[in-house]
This record gives sequence, structure tokens and C-alpha cells, in this order.
Amino acid sequence: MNKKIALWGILILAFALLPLFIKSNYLLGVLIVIGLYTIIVIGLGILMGYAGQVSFGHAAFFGMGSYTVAVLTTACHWPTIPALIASLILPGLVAAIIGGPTLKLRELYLALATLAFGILVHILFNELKGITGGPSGMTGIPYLSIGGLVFDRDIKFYYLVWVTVLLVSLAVHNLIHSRMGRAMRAIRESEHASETSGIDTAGLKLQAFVFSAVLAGLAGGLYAFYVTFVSPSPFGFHTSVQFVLMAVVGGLGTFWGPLLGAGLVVALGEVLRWAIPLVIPGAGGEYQIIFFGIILMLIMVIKPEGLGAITDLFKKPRVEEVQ
Amino acid sequence: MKKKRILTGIITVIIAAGLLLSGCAGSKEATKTSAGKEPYKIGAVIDISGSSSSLGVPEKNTLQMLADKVNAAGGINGHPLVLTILDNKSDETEAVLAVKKLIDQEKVLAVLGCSASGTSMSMIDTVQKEKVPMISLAASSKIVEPVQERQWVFKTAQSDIVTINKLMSYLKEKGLTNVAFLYMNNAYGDGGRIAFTAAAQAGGVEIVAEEKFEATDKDMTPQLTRVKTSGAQAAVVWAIPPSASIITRNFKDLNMGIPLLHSHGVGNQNFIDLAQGAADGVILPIGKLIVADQIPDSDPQKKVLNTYIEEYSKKYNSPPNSFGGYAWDGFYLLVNALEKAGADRAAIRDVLEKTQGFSGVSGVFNMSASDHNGLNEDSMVMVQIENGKWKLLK
Amino acid sequence: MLLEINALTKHFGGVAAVKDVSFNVREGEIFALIGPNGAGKTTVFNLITGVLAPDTGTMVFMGRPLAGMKPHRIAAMGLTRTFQNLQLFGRMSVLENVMAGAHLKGKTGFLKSLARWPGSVAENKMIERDALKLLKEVGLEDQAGLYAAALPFGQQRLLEIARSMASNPRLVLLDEPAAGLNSAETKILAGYLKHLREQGKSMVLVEHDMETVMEVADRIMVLNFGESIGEGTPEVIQADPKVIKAYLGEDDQVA
Amino acid sequence: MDLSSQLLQLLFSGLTLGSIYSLIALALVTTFNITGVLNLAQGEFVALGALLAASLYTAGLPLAAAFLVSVALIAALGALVERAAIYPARESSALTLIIITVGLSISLRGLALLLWGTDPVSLPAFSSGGPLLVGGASVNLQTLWILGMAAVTMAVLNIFFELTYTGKAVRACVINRTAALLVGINPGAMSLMAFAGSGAIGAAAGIFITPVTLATYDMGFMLGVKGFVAAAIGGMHNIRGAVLGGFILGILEVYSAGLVSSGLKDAVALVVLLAMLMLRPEGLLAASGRKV
Repeated sequence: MNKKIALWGILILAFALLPLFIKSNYLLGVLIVIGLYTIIVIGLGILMGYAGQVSFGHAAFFGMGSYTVAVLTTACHWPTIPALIASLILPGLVAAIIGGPTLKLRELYLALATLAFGILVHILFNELKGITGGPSGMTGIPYLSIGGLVFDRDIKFYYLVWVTVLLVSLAVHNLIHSRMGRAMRAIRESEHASETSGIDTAGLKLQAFVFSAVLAGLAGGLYAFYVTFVSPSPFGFHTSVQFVLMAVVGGLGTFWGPLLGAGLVVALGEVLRWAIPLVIPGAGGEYQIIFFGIILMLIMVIKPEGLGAITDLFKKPRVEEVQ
Repeated sequence: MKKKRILTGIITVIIAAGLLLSGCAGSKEATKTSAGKEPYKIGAVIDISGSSSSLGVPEKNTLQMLADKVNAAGGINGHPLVLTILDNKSDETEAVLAVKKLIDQEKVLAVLGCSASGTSMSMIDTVQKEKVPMISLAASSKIVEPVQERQWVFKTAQSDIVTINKLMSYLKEKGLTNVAFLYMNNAYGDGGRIAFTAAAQAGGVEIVAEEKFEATDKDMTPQLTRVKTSGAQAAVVWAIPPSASIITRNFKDLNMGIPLLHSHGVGNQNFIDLAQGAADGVILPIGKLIVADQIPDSDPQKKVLNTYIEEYSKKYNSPPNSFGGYAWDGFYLLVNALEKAGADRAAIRDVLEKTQGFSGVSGVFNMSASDHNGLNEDSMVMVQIENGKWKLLK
Repeated sequence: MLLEINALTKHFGGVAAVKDVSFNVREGEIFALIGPNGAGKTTVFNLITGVLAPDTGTMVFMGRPLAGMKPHRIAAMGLTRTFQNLQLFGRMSVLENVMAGAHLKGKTGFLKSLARWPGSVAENKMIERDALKLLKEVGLEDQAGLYAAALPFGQQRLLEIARSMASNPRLVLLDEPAAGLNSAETKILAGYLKHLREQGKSMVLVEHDMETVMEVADRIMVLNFGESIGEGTPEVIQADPKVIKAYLGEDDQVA
Repeated sequence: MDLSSQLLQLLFSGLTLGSIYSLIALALVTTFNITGVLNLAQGEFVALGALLAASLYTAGLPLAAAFLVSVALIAALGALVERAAIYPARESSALTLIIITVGLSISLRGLALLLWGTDPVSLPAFSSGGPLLVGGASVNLQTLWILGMAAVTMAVLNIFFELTYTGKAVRACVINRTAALLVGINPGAMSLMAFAGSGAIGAAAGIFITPVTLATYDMGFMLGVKGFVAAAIGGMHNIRGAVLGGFILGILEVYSAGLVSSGLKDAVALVVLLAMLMLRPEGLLAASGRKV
């Protein structure tokens, strides 16, 4: 237990002190993006790794959060904090509405339904020109300000995002060690047995779905405040697949999985940008893409349960491995 | 099991180390200067892969070629030029990270890019905050307007409205007042739609059908059948290949019997080849590059165009297109500014804003404090495709 | 009367899996359902727990009709079950399996769980303590930290029974709890079932192992091809010619 | 253009689009049922096949030879990929396998970008001559080739699964892996064959559609997604369903673009799909259809 607290402490300290050593807005930017994705993947991890339900449509919630902030701050001139709060509520509401019928589906059909939902929402971003500005997007989103503090520099945003990640992680840590977390894992293991143990499986799946949508919306809202420009293109099917990729590569049902998955996928892209030309002189972006794919495949082949099991390094195996 | 765990550990450590190193690598290079004068560092963020790659690749080629040329000729006032080109994968988030990398790691004096409107827009906040001049190669006029919020941003591609006005004058001249407008459902096509709708209203042209299609669509027959029933006298298409080529073929297969007008987005030979004969008769507004051999010698751009075509064709075995031309203009506008201003970002910005009578590939640039594009309708010509060749319309 | 089943019928594609079955379970008794394979015993369980909906017939538990209720609501009324082909939470620890079974004992919801609401920790501690006590009763306390899937088969059976008891139900449906157990394990099981009855639990037992059934059951009902062919105390059933015929065929050469 | 000829014109468009989707759905369903892998890289086979054939043709090979060589090479690529990435991970979860195919799709797309660049390429139509005029609607001749190929592919697969010993073995393998092992069928070989086969089908489809649709390095992803939607409409479990799903999707898209709104055509198709999933979660032909 003490060891665990120590690990948390070291990590928090490291993230808090990192900007003292990194003066570069670029690296801060990379870390901010990793942080935003981590928030989404944490939610997706609860849905997929604990409640056992897959979603290929989370870019839609991410986008809804972004557009909520964009529309409310520019067209409606809302202050930034209420806009950010609204960016949690809207995706949550939408998830609550579509979750009921959708989560009755299983496996591939659930994947397909969420995929269809994601593409539909993306089409709406393009088509509702009066609200979203269509494919050209929306500009002029103000910086987030809390009290007198304006988040206009990368370093401020870095702290904002990672404090959010910390709070979300704490909440999720509480959740997975609670009665509800246990019930969700039970659903993943056997829906029948959970139901006859008195667990409201449909209700809990819906709650997990809404929770993951809220987190995606939060990340979306923060993204809009960070880039100050929103257009439909970052919220397509491709992005949804990317989120699932991060969740699976990181390791489903593991606490550190989301951070590792988001970090790996984003960092790998950036590292390859720098490393490939060193290995193959004159190589263009094509090689980065090829190696990105190959490395992902390798990780999944070598470690099908994802990188999250890396945390085994820090704790003694408490239980024997299955079989 | 243990082996796997160690392996995962190693992977993570490599990634983490790599990330940090990739950050340091740039700054180390920056302090290491070769003999002679301090190099001028500039950067470019280009959509080399992903959905806008057909724009980005000729731009990247052009920039590389020109940087080599400048350095072979002794640099700028004796300063070697260091150009770093990054690929944003046509992704807005990647574009933000890439421009931050150029500014912080490479310490560039100015940034060129991006190729598309969306990616360009996403970088604006960063360059405004960091006070770094940026020259976009994309069309949307929103990139440089309102100018008071875009002090550091310029662009070389004609704004949609310039192109549309050229096209609109042609339509009116020919008495084609009922037209159908078809566009690709992305920022490029939507920019065209917005400008066209506004210009049509002002110019008394009625849009009798408005249809769109996805960049990945394989058949535009449904959209064209709607045009066919709408009684349009002409069809205007705002798209880039391959969808622009497919719709042109569908147009011919359906025997539409009305003139087909395209945007400058189809301005390369590949479009004609892919349409396999269907492109004959297509009319479009475009920069002079594609008909450089047909414009009079008196044109101020003639010499620039011929040089660019000759050099590009020699190096890449294919003629350049207007996208490459935007990069040419951006590059030389910047070189021009570096010559006058030296290694000072604010001074570079000021010189760029005062650009007057600069003859580039896309036109003659006349920038001002209220116009960060500086091109007008004279930069465009109307051309028609005849027997697989571009022909200048007088 | 704890459970009243009246004229229950269920068809699968024209074939009657359960036909006009009626029985009652009294408070504090072990009621056994026996019969050859395919006689419809598990279907009866699925109907009672709401996994399947009956074509006709009524089921009343503690005076309340069960028709149309979702399985977790039925569980909340105090009716749980085990499964013939074990349905343990394999990648959860033995302790967590029982704690998940005690889900109904807790009240902390999703939001309170996120916030680690005061009281939720104490509640969890209480659930854990009870679960450990239950594990001790079935002799699995030393295995509490193991993954459920890592247990030997016999202990998995016991664990599933412990899990079904964790929410303190009034009635438990046990689907072939002795299947796959060796004779020593079966003895432990029988002892445990009797112990549970002493604590006032009621059980419906589906079982093939006649020795166990005869040892623990208070009353027995025999199903054959979905129909009841006899009901009574073990002694009555053992002597019933119809039952013997059903089990041994027309040619009743009793061994 | 009067309404009836407009409707007819749209029907022909829908059939063309539908046969493209059907072919991809066919390949997806075959692989899925034999290996349990949902291959999100299926579209890349289509793109690579088309690009390769175009290059071979430009290099001077006759069209037929370019077709055969390209199909053979992409089939080999399918087999290679199966051995390198799918087979070693065959015991992993379905999701892990999907992610592997996502990685594969990214890599193959990068490879195509490296080798062919971003410019679209084309192939000449298989038969010369202008479009046929049928009842006021014009039909591109290549459309008939595509329809023909979809029909032939479906027939061949049907014959294979119904009449040949290997085909029956594959079906046995789908129904019960262990049982298949017991009677001496090697699931590994089946999986290899499925990937090679879907590579070949994909490449052939790509080559057939290129004269109409052109080929680009990034054409595969969207085709793969549409193929998945089509396969799911058909129920993921049988060949006839996949073909039917492809045609339903194609015709739906075309009619909504032609009669409702071109911007909402994908939306209409998806809403229908969602409605169908709610009403018939197991797919259109689930009840009546047999497995592969």
C-alpha cells in the first residue's frame, strides 16, 4: 500500500516538475494531447475493459464536447466555464438516450451500431452549417478562464489538463475498487451470473457508457479551448478507431492502460517523425506510417493483453496467473 | 511471462527516451553552426500524407527544390537557408504539434503551410501567440481575415472569392444565369460553395441545384441526375481529383448536354489523363501556370512561370501544378523578406505586409495592412480543355 | 408458502420443454427436482429466474408474481441461483466473486463510487467481512486471493454456491451442484447444504446424484419429458413404479 | 429527364455501387467466418490490387496479364500477412485481432503511399464503346463487368463451399474448430487460405472498379468500412447475406442521394442500418440463412 502511494507521489511530482525541465511548447503540446486522449481512453477503458462493451463511435462524443464549447462561446457568448460544463452534459445526455437501445446489441453488432452512430454525428457536424459552420469549421473560440486565470499558454494548459487527468484517475481508481467497479467486471465475465446476483446489468452498462461519453465530452471541450479552432475533420471514424486502438494497446481492464496507450500512440508518431530519417536517410512520411502500423501490430502480437500489464513490474503478483 | 514483461518495459523506456531525445535533438542542432554566417532557419508544415496529400506533395517537392537552389547559389545574403518540412498527415492536431515543434525546437524564423484550410486554421492560434510569421498555401479567406486577429498570417493561394469572381464574370458574359453547383463535401468544396453562393446572389445568377459528394465517393450519377432534372444551363463543380475526375466521366456518360465548369482544383495534367477524354470541353478559372506558353511575353509573370516549369519538370519529370505554385510564392515571399529584414520575425512580418508588385507563380502580389493575400482577379485566367490540352480563353 | 409454481408451460419451436408443471416450496426446506437429461429441469430454473418467459402458468414468490420481472429484480427479492455449467467470474479473485454476489447488500451508486462517498468504504469493508466469513464456511478462505478460474473444479462448485448465498437470499436454486465432484467433495457439499438448511435457507435442488438427493432433500419431484410424474418424500419417490420406469426404461430390471 | 428514366438511371448506379460493396463484404464474411477475424485491412487489398495492376499495365503488360499477376501477388501478400501477423496472435481476443488488422491497414496504406504516391491512377475500360442506353438511362459498359464479376465470385464461392471437399471442410471448421481438428482439418491452413482468398477477391474487385472509380492509395479504408456495414446488414454469417447487404447499401445510398439529399445519403443508409440492428440484431438473413 505504501509502495503504491509512493508510486503515485513520484508520478505526480514528475508531472508537476516536468515543465521546469521542458521549456519547449512543442513537448508540452505533445503532453497536452496525450493528456486529452488519456481522459477519453480512461472512460473508454471503463466501458470496454470493465463493463465489456465496445464503442467505435467515441469521436462523436469528443466532437460534441468541442462543438458545444465552440458554439456556446462564440455564437452565444457564454462565459467559458459554463460552456465547459455544458460540454460534459450534452454528450452525456446523448449517450443516455442512444445507450438504451444500442447496448442491447452484442459484440460486432454493438461495434457496428456505435460506428454508425459516430459517422452519423460526423455527418451532422458537416451538415448543420448554421450551427457548426460546416466543413470550414468555427474560429474565434476564447481561452478558458477560471477566475482571473486565463489558460492562454501551453504551460498553463499543461497543468490544467494533467490536473484533470489526475482527478479523473482518482475518481476511476475509486470506481474500480468499489461495489460498482466489481459489478462491472462481473458483467464482463458473465452477464447471466451478474444478473442473477442482483446486478442491474443493463443499467450499469448504460451508466458506464454515459460516463465514458462525459469524459470524451470533457476532453473535447478542453481541446476546443486549446486549439481555439474546431472543424469536423478530427472527429471522424478514423479518430474513434484511434481511441479503441489506444485502449487496447494500453491494455483493457488495467489502471495504467489508458495513459500508456494514449502516450504510446501519440509519442510513437512523434518519435518516428524524428527517428526514421536517422535510420533511413531521406525517408519521407511514408516510412513513418509504415513503421507506425508495424510497431502496433508487433505490440499486439507480442503482448495481446496490452501494455497495461507493465504495472506488474511495480507490484508483486498477488494472485496466480490463470492456467 | 517475465520475458514479455521485460520486453514491454524496454519498449516503454525506448519510447519515453525517444520522445525526450527528439525534443533535445532539435535544440542541439540549433546550437551547432557550420562555418560562415549563421543559417536562416525556416519551417514548413505540409499535408504530405492523408486526405490532402495531392496538394501537399507538389508543395513539398517545390520547397525542397527551391531550398537547394537558394543554398547552391550561396544562400540569402551569404546566410545558408535551413528548411525543415514536417508532415501533418492532413490532421489538425498533428499540425498544431508540428508548428510548435518548428518554433520551439527548430527555432524557425517563419512557417510555411499548411496545404489545406482546416490544417492552416489550426496553426493560427500558435503563430499569433508566438509571434511567428506564417504563410498558408490554402484557399479559404478565413485564414487571413479578419486581419487584425491574423497579424502574423499571410497566404499565397487566391481566396475563393477571387476565383469565383473570375468564373462569375465568365458565366454572365455567356448568359448562363441558371447554374447547378456541385461540390466536394470538405473545407475546399465548402469554401467554394460559400463564395459562389454570395457571388451568385450579388451577380444575379440563380443556383437551381446545389449538390455535394464525399471525397471518397465512387459514383456521382445520382447528383447529376438531379442536375439534369433541374434545368440548369451550366454545371459548376468545386472538387479535386479523384472525385473531380469521376464526376467528369459521369457527366459525359450521362450526356448532360450543358457546359461543365470546374475549379482550379483540377489544374493538373493528371486530371485530363484520368478523365480519359471526358475532360474535353471543361472550362475553369486558374492561375497562369498551366497556360504559361500561351500568355503574352509582356505578362510580368511570364519569366517566373517559365523558370518554375523548366526547373520543376527537370527535377521531378512532370510539370508543376498550381499547388506547387502556392509553395513557390510562399517560399520566395519569405526569401525576399529575409533578404531585407534578416533574422528578425517582426521585421519579416512587416516586410511581408508591405509586399508590392511581387510577380509570383499565382499572380502579382500586392499586400497591405488590410489584405494579407494580395491577389486579385487579374491573377486568374479562364482556360478550356481541348483535345487533352489546356487552352487559354481570351 | 415461499414459492408457488402453477401450471408452468414452455415450448421451444413446437416442442414442450416444460408442460403444466406445478409445485410449491416451503420455507426452510430442500426441494429436489430430478429426472433424466432433457426433462426440463434447467428450463424450470430459467423460467423462475426470469431468464426465459413462460408461455403460460404463474410463479409467485413470497406472495408476489414473478412474471415479466428482470432477473436482477428477482434476485433483489431474495431468489438466487447457481448454474449447471459454472458461471464464475473467472478473472476475478475468489473473494471478489463472493463480494460481487453480495452486490445487493450495498447501496453505493455510480457517482458515489467515483467520489468515494463517505460510507461507501465502510460498506465495502462490511461486504468484504461477510464474504470472508462465507468463504470460511465453505473452506475456501485460504484461496481468497486466487483467480476463480484457477481453482480446482470441486472448489469452483463450492464457490458458486457461496456466491449465490452472499446476498442473503431466502431461496436458492442449485443446478446440479454435485456434478463433476468426487465422492469426498460430494460429502462436503451435502453437509454444507444441510448446514444451510439449519440456518433457515430454502433451496430447490436439481441433481443427478441420487445418493445426495435422497440424503438432503425433504421433498422430491420427478420430471420426465417436461411433465411431472411424481412428487413426495424421498421414501415415497424411491418406491414409485412410474419413477423407476422413467429412470430405467420399460424393462425394469432393478439392479 | 423524366422520373422513370431517372429512377432507372439511379438503379443502375445503385447496382454498380452495390456490387462493389458486395465484393468487399464477401471477402470480409469469408475471412470472418473461417478465422473469426474482422479484417479492417480488407480495403487495402482492394487498393493495392488496383494500383499494382495499373502499374503493370503502364509498364506494358496486357490488361489480362496485369490482372492475373496482380491478383496472384495480392493473394500472396494476404497469405504472408496472415502468417506474419494473424497466425501468431490467433489465440488472442477478437478485439486484439481487430487492432492488429488496423495496424496492418495503416502499414499497407503507408506502403501504397510510398510506392504509388498520392495521384490517382486509372485503367482502361475492359471493353471499348460508349455507354449503353436503356430506357432513357445510360449504362457504362464497365458496370456490366463489375456486376458480372460479383455474380461469378459469388457462384464460385458457393460451389466451393457446397460441392468441394475442401469447402465442406472449411464449413466444418467454422462450425466447430475442435471437431474439425479431430477429423484432420487444419484450421491454420484454412486461415491461410482465407486470407489469400480474400486478398485475391479484394485485388480482383479493385481492378474491376478502377476503370470507373480510379484508384488511390487511400481508397481502401472507406471501402472497407462500407463493406463491413454491408456484411452486417446481411448478418456477417453467410455469403448470400453479404451480397444482398452490399446491394441494399448501394441502392439505398444512390436513391437517397438522387431523391432526398446528396449531403445526407450516408446518413440515410446509416439510419436504416441502425433501425435494422434494433429490429433484427442478427442481420437480415440471420434466421433463414445458413452459415457460410
